Order: sequence, then C-alpha cells, then structure tokens
Amino acid sequence: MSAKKKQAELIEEISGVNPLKCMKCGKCSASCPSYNEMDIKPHQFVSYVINEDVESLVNSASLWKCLSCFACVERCPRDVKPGKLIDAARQMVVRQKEQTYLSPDEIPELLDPELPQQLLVSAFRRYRR
Amino acid sequence: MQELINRAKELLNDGTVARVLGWKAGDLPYNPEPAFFESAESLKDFVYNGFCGANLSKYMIEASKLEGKTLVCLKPCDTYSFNQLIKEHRVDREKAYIIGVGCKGKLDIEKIRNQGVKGIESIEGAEIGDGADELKIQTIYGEKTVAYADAMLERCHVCKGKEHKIYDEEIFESKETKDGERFDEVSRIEKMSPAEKFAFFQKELSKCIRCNACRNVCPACSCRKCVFDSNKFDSSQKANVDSFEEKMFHIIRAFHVAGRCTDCGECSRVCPQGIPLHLFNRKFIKDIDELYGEYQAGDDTDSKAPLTNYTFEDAEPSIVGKRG
Amino acid sequence: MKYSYYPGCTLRTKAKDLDDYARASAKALGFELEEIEDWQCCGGVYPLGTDEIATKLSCVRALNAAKEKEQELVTVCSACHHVMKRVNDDMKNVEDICTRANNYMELDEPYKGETNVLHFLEVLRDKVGFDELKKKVVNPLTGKKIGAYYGCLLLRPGKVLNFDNPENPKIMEDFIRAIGAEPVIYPYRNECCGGYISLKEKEMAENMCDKITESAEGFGADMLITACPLCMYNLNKSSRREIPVVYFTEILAEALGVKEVQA
Amino acid sequence: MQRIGVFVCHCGSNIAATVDVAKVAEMALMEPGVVHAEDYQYMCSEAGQAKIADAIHEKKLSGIVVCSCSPRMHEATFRKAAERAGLNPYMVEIANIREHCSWIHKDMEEATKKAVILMRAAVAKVNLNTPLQPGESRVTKRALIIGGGIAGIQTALDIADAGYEVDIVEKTPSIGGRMSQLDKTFPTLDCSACILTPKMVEASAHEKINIYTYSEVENVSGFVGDFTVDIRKKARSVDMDKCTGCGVCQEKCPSKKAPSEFNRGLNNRSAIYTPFAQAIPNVPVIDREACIKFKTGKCGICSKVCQAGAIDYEQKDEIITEKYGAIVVATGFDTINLEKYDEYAYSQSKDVITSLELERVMNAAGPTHGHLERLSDGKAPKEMVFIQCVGSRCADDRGKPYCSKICCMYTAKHAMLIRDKYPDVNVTVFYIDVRTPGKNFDEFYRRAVEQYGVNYIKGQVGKVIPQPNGKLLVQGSDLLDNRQILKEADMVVLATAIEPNPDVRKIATMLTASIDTNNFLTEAHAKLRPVESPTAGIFLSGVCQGPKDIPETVAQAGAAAVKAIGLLAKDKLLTNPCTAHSDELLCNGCSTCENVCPYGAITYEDKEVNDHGIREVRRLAVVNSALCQGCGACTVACPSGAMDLQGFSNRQIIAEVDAICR
Amino acid sequence: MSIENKNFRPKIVAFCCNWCSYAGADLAGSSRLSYPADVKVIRVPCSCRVNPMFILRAFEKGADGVIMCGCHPGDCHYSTGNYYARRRMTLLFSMLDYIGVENGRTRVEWVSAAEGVKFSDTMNSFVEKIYSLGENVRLGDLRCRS
Repeated sequence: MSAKKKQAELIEEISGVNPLKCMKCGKCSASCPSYNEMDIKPHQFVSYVINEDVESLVNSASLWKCLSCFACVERCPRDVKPGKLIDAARQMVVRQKEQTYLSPDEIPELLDPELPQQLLVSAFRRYRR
Repeated sequence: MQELINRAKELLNDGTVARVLGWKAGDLPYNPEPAFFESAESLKDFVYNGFCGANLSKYMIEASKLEGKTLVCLKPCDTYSFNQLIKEHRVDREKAYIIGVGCKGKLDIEKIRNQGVKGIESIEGAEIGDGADELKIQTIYGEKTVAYADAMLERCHVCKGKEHKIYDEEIFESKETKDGERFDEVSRIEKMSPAEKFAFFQKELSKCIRCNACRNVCPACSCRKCVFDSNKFDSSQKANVDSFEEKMFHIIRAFHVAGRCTDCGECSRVCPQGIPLHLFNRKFIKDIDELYGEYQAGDDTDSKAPLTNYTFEDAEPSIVGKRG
Repeated sequence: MKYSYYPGCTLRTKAKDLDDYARASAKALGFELEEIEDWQCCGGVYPLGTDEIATKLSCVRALNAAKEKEQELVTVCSACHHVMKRVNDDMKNVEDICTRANNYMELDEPYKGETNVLHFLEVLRDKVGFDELKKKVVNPLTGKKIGAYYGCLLLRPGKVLNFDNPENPKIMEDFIRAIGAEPVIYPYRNECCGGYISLKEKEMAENMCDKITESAEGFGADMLITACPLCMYNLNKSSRREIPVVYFTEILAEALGVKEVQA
Repeated sequence: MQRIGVFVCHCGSNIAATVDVAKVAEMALMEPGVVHAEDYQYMCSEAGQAKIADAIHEKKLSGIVVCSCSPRMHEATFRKAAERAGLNPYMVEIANIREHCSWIHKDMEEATKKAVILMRAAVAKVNLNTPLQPGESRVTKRALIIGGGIAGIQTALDIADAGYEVDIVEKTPSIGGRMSQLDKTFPTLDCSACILTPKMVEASAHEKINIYTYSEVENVSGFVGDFTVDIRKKARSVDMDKCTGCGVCQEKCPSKKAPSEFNRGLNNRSAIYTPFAQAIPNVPVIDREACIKFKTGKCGICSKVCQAGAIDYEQKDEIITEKYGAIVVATGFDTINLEKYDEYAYSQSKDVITSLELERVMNAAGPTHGHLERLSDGKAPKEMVFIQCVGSRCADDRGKPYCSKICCMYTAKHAMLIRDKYPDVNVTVFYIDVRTPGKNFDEFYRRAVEQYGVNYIKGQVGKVIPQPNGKLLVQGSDLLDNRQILKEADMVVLATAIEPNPDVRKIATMLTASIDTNNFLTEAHAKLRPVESPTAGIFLSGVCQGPKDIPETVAQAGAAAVKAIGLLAKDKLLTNPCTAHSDELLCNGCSTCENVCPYGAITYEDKEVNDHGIREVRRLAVVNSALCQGCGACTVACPSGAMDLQGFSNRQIIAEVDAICR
Repeated sequence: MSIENKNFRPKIVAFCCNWCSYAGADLAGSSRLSYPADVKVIRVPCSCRVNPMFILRAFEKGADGVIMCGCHPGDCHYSTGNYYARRRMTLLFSMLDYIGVENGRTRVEWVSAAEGVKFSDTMNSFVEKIYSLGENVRLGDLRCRS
C-alpha cells in the first residue's frame, strides 16, 4: 500500500468517517463559522481524503481555523461529519513530534489575566501533543 | 418451605387453583421429582430445596388442558421457558397460577459424588431457607462438608438473574450465583482447530445412547410429535438405528430449538451420560447475539424470534469462514 | 437528593462565580453537590481521535467514582459537561473504547457507562422542575430581558449530549422564565463564540462574538447568560459591544436570594 | 408403487452429442418404479408428445420423467401433454440434462454419468409425487379503492369504465386529495383544479362508482377475489340526502377558529365546513371538537339556519360491511414534520413555509387570496429563497433516505410563476442537484433559468437566521463559486420531503401487504410487477408505492386498474396447487410459520382433531391455498415438520438428495 | 487422506431457487460455460425452502460439499425468503464449523438469472475447494461413533 493511501486510511480510522457517504451538498460549508478563514473549505475535506491527498489537508490553514463547534457535524444530512475529518487531520499533525501549531515561547505573550484555564487546556489539546 | 406449602394449601382451599405442580420428595435426599398435588393433604410430600432443578414449565402444556387453574412453582430461569411457551401458544396463561419461587442455585449430585462423597444418608444446607454456603452431608462413612458453590449445576454459575419474568406472586429470596461467563466454554471451543473441535465433540457425542432424556425434558422440544418420530423427512422405513435422524440427532435438535431455547440447561442436567449438550444451544445463542443483536428467548411473550426475523443488512453466511 | 459533582478546573479559578453560585443555589433548592475526590481535568475538549484512550481516562475515573457512590454526576461547566457526556457515551456504546479504557483502569468491576451525566440546567429541568424552581424564587427578575447564550458545547452533537434541540433549544429560555425574567430568543444563540481560537486569532473571535451580541441586542436583550467560562471570556473580551454577560448560576442565586449570602 | 415412464430427449444433437441417451434410457429401466423408458429425437415435438401419450395409455403410467432441456423451458409443455393423455400434470418431472449437463460438459462418459444421476433424482422424486389439483375460488366483481386523491379517482374511473362496481373510501370530507391543494401543475402550468375537478365530478356521477367520504377502512378479512371489508362512515352530523350544499350554515357558524386542514393551517375555518369550494360531495361535516354545540350543548345555529333540516347532531358512526374481489391502495402522502430541521427556522418564523403551503398562498382560494405576501406582516416580498432537499436524501433519522422526486420540478414551477406574476421579486434556489428526468422537464427547468432569470445556486443552506428587522438571513454555500453566501430574504420556501400517509401502516397491516422501512408499500416485483402488492388481490396506485408526480401517478393508477380488471374479469381463480399444507396431527399451533409467511396465508383456528383416539380441540395452522404462493419458508420454520410443501415435499427433496449422493 | 487419492470425485449438491439461481444455471448452460460434472443441481422454489435437514442429509449420504444459491437479497421472488434462508444457513454453517466440519464444504452464493458467468465461476471455485479438502469423513455420523 502506498504511503498516501495509508495516510488516507489512517485519517478515516481516527475520525471514524466514511468520506464516500458524502453527497456534496455543501451544508457543512454553509454552516461553518470559520468558512472565510479557511483555504480548504469544509465540503472539500472529503475529496482530499478520497483522492489520498492527506498531505495538503494537513498543511492547510483550515486545520487551525476549525473551531470544532460541530455545526457541520450536527447538520450533515449524510452522516459524514467533516468536522471530525479535520479533527483527525489535526491529530495526525500533533502526534508527530515537533509538529505543533503553538510553541511554548509564544504562550506568555498570548496570556491575559482573565483567560480561563479551559481555553488553554483546549487550545493545547488541539495545538500540541 | 413451609411458607410455600401453606400458601399452596390456602390457594387449594379457597378454590383459586385445582392442583399444585411442584416437587415431591424422592427415595433419596437428592432426587425429588416433579409432581402434581391434588389435595392439601398430599402436600405433605411437597419439597423445595437445592435439588429441585427440574423446570416445571413443560408440564404446564398438559396442565393447561385440565379443568381449573394449576399452581405452578417456577424458579427465575424457569419463567423464561414459560414465557416462551406462551409465545408459542403451548400453555395457557389463564390456566396457571405462578408462584415465582426464589432460588439459591441448584445442586448437581454428580458434582458432590465427584468430590469423593459416597454413601449419602442425608444432606443439610440445601433448604431454600439456608444460607447456601455449605452442605453438611451425612454418609455411612461419617459427615462430609462440601461448599455449596462447588456442588452447583453448571447453569447456576452462569445464572441469567434473580428476576422472575412472569409470576402471580413471589416467595423466597434468591441469591446471586453467577460467577462465570455464559459463553466462555463456547469461546474456548471456537478457538480450537477443526481437528480438535471434531475430536472434542466426537468424544462427547460418542457417549450418547439415544435415550431421549434431553428431548423429553426440553421445554422447547414440546412438539406433539417429534420429527425424529415421524416419517416426514425420510423416504425409507427407519428400522435401523443408523438412520439419518439418528446420526444427526443432536445437531438437528439444536437447530430446531435455535432462537427458542432459553438456555435453561435441563438437557445437560438430565443427560445420564453427562454430555454437555448445552454447548450446542449456547453456540446458537452466542451466534444470534453476535450476528443479529442480543436476544434472550423467553424474555417476553411477543418479540420476534431471530429465525423468523431478518434485516436487510444481515451478515452473509460467508462470515463463518471470515471470523476464523 | 445528593449528586456527585464535577466542578472542573476553570471553576476552581477563573470561573469561581459559576461554581459558588451553583452550590449556593443547589442548597437553596434542596439538593447537594458532593464533589468527587481527586478529580482531574477533563481536558477541555473531547479527544479528537476516536482511537485515543489515555485522554479519556480522567473522565472515566470521575464517572466511575459517581457510579461507585450510586449517584448521578453533575457538571456546571459546558465544556466538562460536553466531554463527560461524550466519553460516557463511548464507554456505553463503543465496545473497543470501553474495553481498552477498562484495561488501563484496572477497576474491580469494569465501567460501562452506567453513570447518568447531568448538566446543572438539566437538574433544574428534569429533577427540580422549572415549576418548582419558580415557587422558590424570592427575587423574581421581573422586567429583565435576558438572552440565553448556549454556544456549541452544551448542544452538539445533539444525539450524544441529548441536552436539548440543538437548533432551537429552549431549556435556558424556560429557566429565564422560571426566575421571572423575559427570555429573548435570537438566532445566534447556538452559534460558536470562537472558542479557543481567541488565543491566537483574536480577530476571528471578535467577529463571531460581535455577531452574537449584535443579534441578541437587536432582538432586545439587556444581558446574556451562559454556562461556559470560555464563552464568557470571549463574549466579554472579544465582543466590541457592551452588553453584560453573566453566568446563569449568578442570576439563579440572585433570584433565589442567596447571591449575597455566599459572596 | 408408481408406474413411471422415462423419456430421454436427444434435442437433435444438443444433448445426444455429449450424452449417451440410449444408455440413460437403459439405466432408467433399472430404477425402482420405472416400467418404460425410451429416447427420441425431439421430445417436445408433436411426435414426441404423442409418444408420451401413447406410453401413458399402453403402459398405464402413473408418473413421467422427461430427461430434456430445462423445466423452465418445457415443463409446462410436457405437463399439458400428460394432462391431455389423462394423467395428472403434476405427476411429470423434468431432469435437466441439457443446460445442466450436455451443454457444459465435453466428456461423453462423464456427461452420461451425470445425466443418469439427474434422471435417477427425478425418478426418485416422481416416485413420491402425488396428483395435485389446483383449487378454485370465486371472484366478487367489485373493487375497493382506499384513498380518493387523483390516484384513487383515476383507478376508480378506469375500473368502473370497464363495467365493474367500485367503492372509494376517503378519510377526509371530500375526494380530491393533495392535487386539490395544488395551484398549478408542471410542466404545462395548467391550473390543478381545472383538470382535477372534472375528474372528481365524473367519479361522483359515475353509475358504477360509490364514494364513501369521511370514512375509513376498519377491518379486512378474506383473500384475493373474496375480501370482506368493514368501512367506518364517521358521523358527519349532516344528512347527506337532505343537504343542498347552500353553505349558509358555514357562513353563520360562530365557531371560526379551527385551523383549516385544506389550507395547511395557514388560516381558519368554521366548525361546520366543507374543506374547499369544489368539494365532492358538497356536503359539510361538523368538526365536533370545534363545535360549540358539541362542546357546551348551547348554540345550534346551523340547525336553525338550515332550511333543508339536514343538521343531525345525533348522527352516529356507521359500519358498512362489503365484499370485494380486488383492493387498490391509493393512500398518497404528506410532507414530513419539520421539527428536526430547526436550523431552517420553520418553527421560529412565519415567513419560512413549505412548498405545499406556498401552493395555498399562491392559490386564489387560499389564505391570501392568491397574493404573494409574507404571512407575518402581509408585506409583499422582494427576495424569495427556495431551499431544496429539506429532509430528502438524508442518511440519519432526521429525514428520509430517498429523493422525494417532485421537488425539483415544483420548485422550478414556483420560481417561474413568481417571476412571471411579480417580475420585481428576485428568486434564488439553493439546490444540491437538479433532477429533471421526464418529458419536457429539463426544458421546463431551463426555462426557469434562461427565460425567467431564476437564480440557481448549487449548495445547501446551513441556517436561516431571522433578523431583528423581520428579514431572514440565509446562510448557504455556493459550491461552484466556492464561497459562503449570506442572503437577506423576505420569504424562505422549504422543499419538504414527502412521506407516505402515516395511516398506511395500519392499512397495510390489515391487508397483510408488505411495507418497506420508509413505509412505502412494497411491490410484488420492483421491475416486473410494479403495481401489485406481493399479497394477491392488492394493487398499488400512486405515491403510497413510492414518490411520483401527477403524470406518473395517473399512469400507475391506470396500470393498477388494468391489473384489478384482469382479476375481476375472471369468474373463478385457479390456485397454484404447489402450496403449503399442514398436517393437523403434527401441528403444535405455535405460530412460527405464520410469522415467516410473506402473504398472510396462514391463520390459526381452533379445530377438533382425532389423534389416535384422543379427541381434543387444538389450535392449528390453516393454509389458505388461494393466498399461498408456495415459497416454503413456513416448512423450514415449522419445528415439528407438520408444514410441508406440495410438489416440493420434504420427502421428495430428500429422495433427490439421496439419489444424487448414492 | 483422500487428497492424494487421484480417483477422488466429490459429490456436490447444489440447491438452486427456481426464480434466480436455477435460471442462472440455465444461462450458464446456454452460454456453454462449463463447470465440473460433480455438481448436481436440485431445484427448489426458493432458498427459504432449503431445510438444514436437507444439507445434513446430503452429508450423511456421502456428499462432500453442499452449496445453496438463491436470488440476491432484495430480489427474492417471494420478497423475503432469502432473508430467512440467509439467517438459517449462517447459523447452520457456524454450527458445522463449531463441531469441526471444514467450513469450505458449505457455501451460499446469491446468483441472479442473469449471472450465468457467476454461476459457473462459483461452481468452479467451489469444486476446486472441495477437491482441496478431499473426501468428507467427518460428517457421516454426527454422533461420531468410530
């Protein structure tokens, strides 16, 4: 099996999503609050997995713009859940060492006294291993 | 036990029931047998103790044809059989007054004997009122003690629970006896190689003497006339013992009760050769649970049985080879 | 009535109000929140990969602690509630996760999702009852027009959280009515505030929060209530509007007349 | 012992080139029961058939085996030949030595060996064959149509025109169905009422058609050709014979707050009402839940104003029992409940409506008298947004997995009509796919785009956001331009998925007609028998079988009528004798067989039996051979072996198995 | 073992439903798609007519393999027959596997009336499998008297 195919299968496994169920209706993209910030749009996620181009997905800005707000997950009529795919892609990044979106040095300047723990914890979960 | 007898007398006397179906003391301390009691006086022979393993549900088929109600004592596991018989229209609920009797696990005399206890004169600790921790056995060689759990029937170690699925009233506390997993033995066999499996069953089944005890006791084997006794499936006269049904007896029987067997364990209990016949039934139950969703025959009286049901997405038969 | 209580880390620090008012209100309403011993942080987000086990264990511990006490588990923080319910759902329905988690846990009896997880609002709705709550209100917030802000974590995924209709929830509105105020229904009440994104992408969060507050004000809300410390932070910090945002427990305590007592 | 004749066909060289036919015949003579064997060039020819007849007479044969081509080819031929010669046709069996032997094997010895075995199996089976007689059952020459929409009306008219009596049972106070609620119809844009009303009148005036409105089917028993049906005529509280349909009662009725079903609840009606002006019959009913007289005992105004004296507060439900030979189900559809699609704000805003509601808004007799206006404030809209596939093509339990089929076309129709009548209104359609298979359908849709300038955007809508200013912000995708759209609209129309009428489940149960997971009635064969239910004598008309538009519905209604007529035209039905049969002495009465029978052919009766001297009443399975199709599912389900299949009995099949494995 | 036995010719019984698989077998014939003569077809109205007893009977009488063919799920002439057959055969095959009978000796294939090629391919592969398994020695007598 090619490395690309393996990656695509891995992402399906981590996310539990079957991209073939997608009927390309675009309801995910219509629901996404971060749509305008994304380079690869939610409805396109499945195509990248089907075409075994996980690399582009992993390197996309979208990875760090998704809020995991589940609007797309809730509304998807085909039970595809693009939000889970992007979560899985993010996992693939943070599971690789040194591949983090947030470095310890930049944290102090981001902090503000009122910032709740919850924010840091959840950001860490998403950004870092 | 007296509590139960008193209640039975009451119900007989006030005319609620015409007879009582229970167990009567046998000639030995460990062999009570199912019996009908028609009068209050006859109840003096009534017993209910750890050796009353017999499932009385099946007797209700005949009792349903009699005038008046029959008081029947059912242990929690027996009630599944009764429900299943209701589902199959074999017993009449209206003809039964069900006393759900508590159960602390039923005893297997073979297990006691296998612990070297011989020459039994009396057994203490098997009464329903006892703690069910230990049996004190008077033998001609003196007193022996056996842990209650070590003398229990296999089925009680994988007990389905203390709940009576159907009853008019309940008497006696039950005790949780489950300390094993129901399908462990089946899983163990499944893991064997084909040759080992075959050797295992060949060894067990070669003991069979075709006495029909399993069939006669089985509440699911309630056919008016068993296929093995009719000529519906055989073109030739079946004089010789090597007939087809003869050879395939146990597998055909297991298939016939598949989806209907409540796993009451009576077949194994009564087998004079000690063949673990429940291993066939349990295999079907395990497959049904795994392939078609959990199903307990006798849990209710109206659900669709797995073999009279289907879904579009059911597994293909080839799954058998794929599961390994 | 006694419930196991999982406060979560934010409630220990920045969102102390949320916690204190909840406890005080519970007392006033006649139920007790018994804090679980040695709880650990839930992680703030539900573990993103379906194959992750270790990150779910802190929740399983808390859930099992409640099970051992034969109590239901109550959370107040939206995020803890979200993570807890989803992990519990996994333990109940995903055999693989359940087995693997139990392998780590080495419990006497494996945990299989037996505990019922409740958000504080669900306790008010399903256990106390809003009618009952109404009777206990001493300072009705009459005349106040309050917008409920749900955010994402309380509602979605709807099938797992089973909290309320994720597209048109009403539990907080019913709550607002119960304490004598008037709920303001506005369409952005279940849209995301930006969540953790405000750490690095301030502007994104600002845009989102502005939409929410603008919509709420447009429909006439004087104030917003929330159950989530992160939403609270974002709405206060990122929105360029001035509408006050408070925890729902605070106005609950106020209505029940226990706000000052505890503070 | 049978006297069996074996006939081995050469089929020219088709068989004889690979199989030693003479040898097969020779071997046959060694089989038990075989008294005659011969081979011949073409057994199916007239001369070949004559040989069979001759042998039957000369050798007094009681059974025949023909070793030839597939039974699917000539079994019927040989059975007829045997019957002509006085032998019961079911005493003939075929050994397929062509398709299953000579054509697939090359080695003569091997093929001959196999042919012999196949012959033996057939002989073994015939040895156990018994003569079978097809049963006969009578046909009541009357059809029942359940549902009085366009499907039911059309089926009724077609059957009645063929000269048979037809009853229509309609649940609501008037026939007409969904079509009567529509404003215009695609792709011709003619007015729905203009084409439907004449059909309604024709049906009501037809001397062979009897219409029961405000009535429901209560119970069905019997079987094909001979159904007995109880129909509940609900109390109308108005005497149908006396009422003149003047309408004064409705005008004067003081209770006018009941939501109008016909207008989808968009406005109200009086408690005594006819659903719409052209209702047939034009006789109102009193909605007893809304009527002041029924609620409080006071009022009685309608009775006072009725000059015909037709109001009857004492009227009771009436049960009519009637016999039918055929039943046609035409129960139609409804739109799904939208409560699980709150992201579209249907329950939050009056200006979000379903397409069916829009039909009423556009209709001159509707709540806005045909003016396109917002239901919240009566203002004329400037921007309209249509959302497609709301609840259709949905994989989870919120909606339906199927395509509702009609939405693409009616949305194009709506868009076109609005743009035509209100050129200043902009119309945007969010779609996933535009599906327009059908004559002149795609042209129609293209006209909406090209001629009427309807703005089609490929992409679904995520959320409809009501704004403080009363407008609706539609947040959707434009997948082709790859952007997210925020569009401010005045009205939003949802192309809501359709589903079978919820009552159909109850009706299907009564009819023992099978139903699929979506509650659509199942057809006997998806391709070849699309208007028949697997249950004999039950036919399907319209959307109850699957989504379809009006022309398809009318076509299917006609097809269902033809099938029903084909049945009613017969005086007697011959039933397939290869049916299941239960041995009374072995039957346990356990209902297992009943549970697997797809035709409802098995019922249970308490019967007295004499079991070796024991007389008792037992619960026994009884197979209705008119319903049984002979699949054999019951025979395997039966634990005691009481149930067996004639023509394919357990012993016959086992005899074949034995012969093959010998 | 009989695997080495060069003269071994297996006995194989194929139950085919009248509406799909029997017609598929006919099509294989009229398309001249060969498969070994060891296969003998028994026609039944529907796969749901196949009683597990028939299969056991075949094995008892010396069959080396038994295959059942029916309409594809969803295409049953009687709507639901093959669904019941599918469950019955799955459980039966599992039981046979459980008692040590080689799983390869039993098979179910769904063959439509149009699938002559599939019918012939199926029979070829099934026969090949039976050859590899050799003579059936285990299922003659389930009571296993040796």
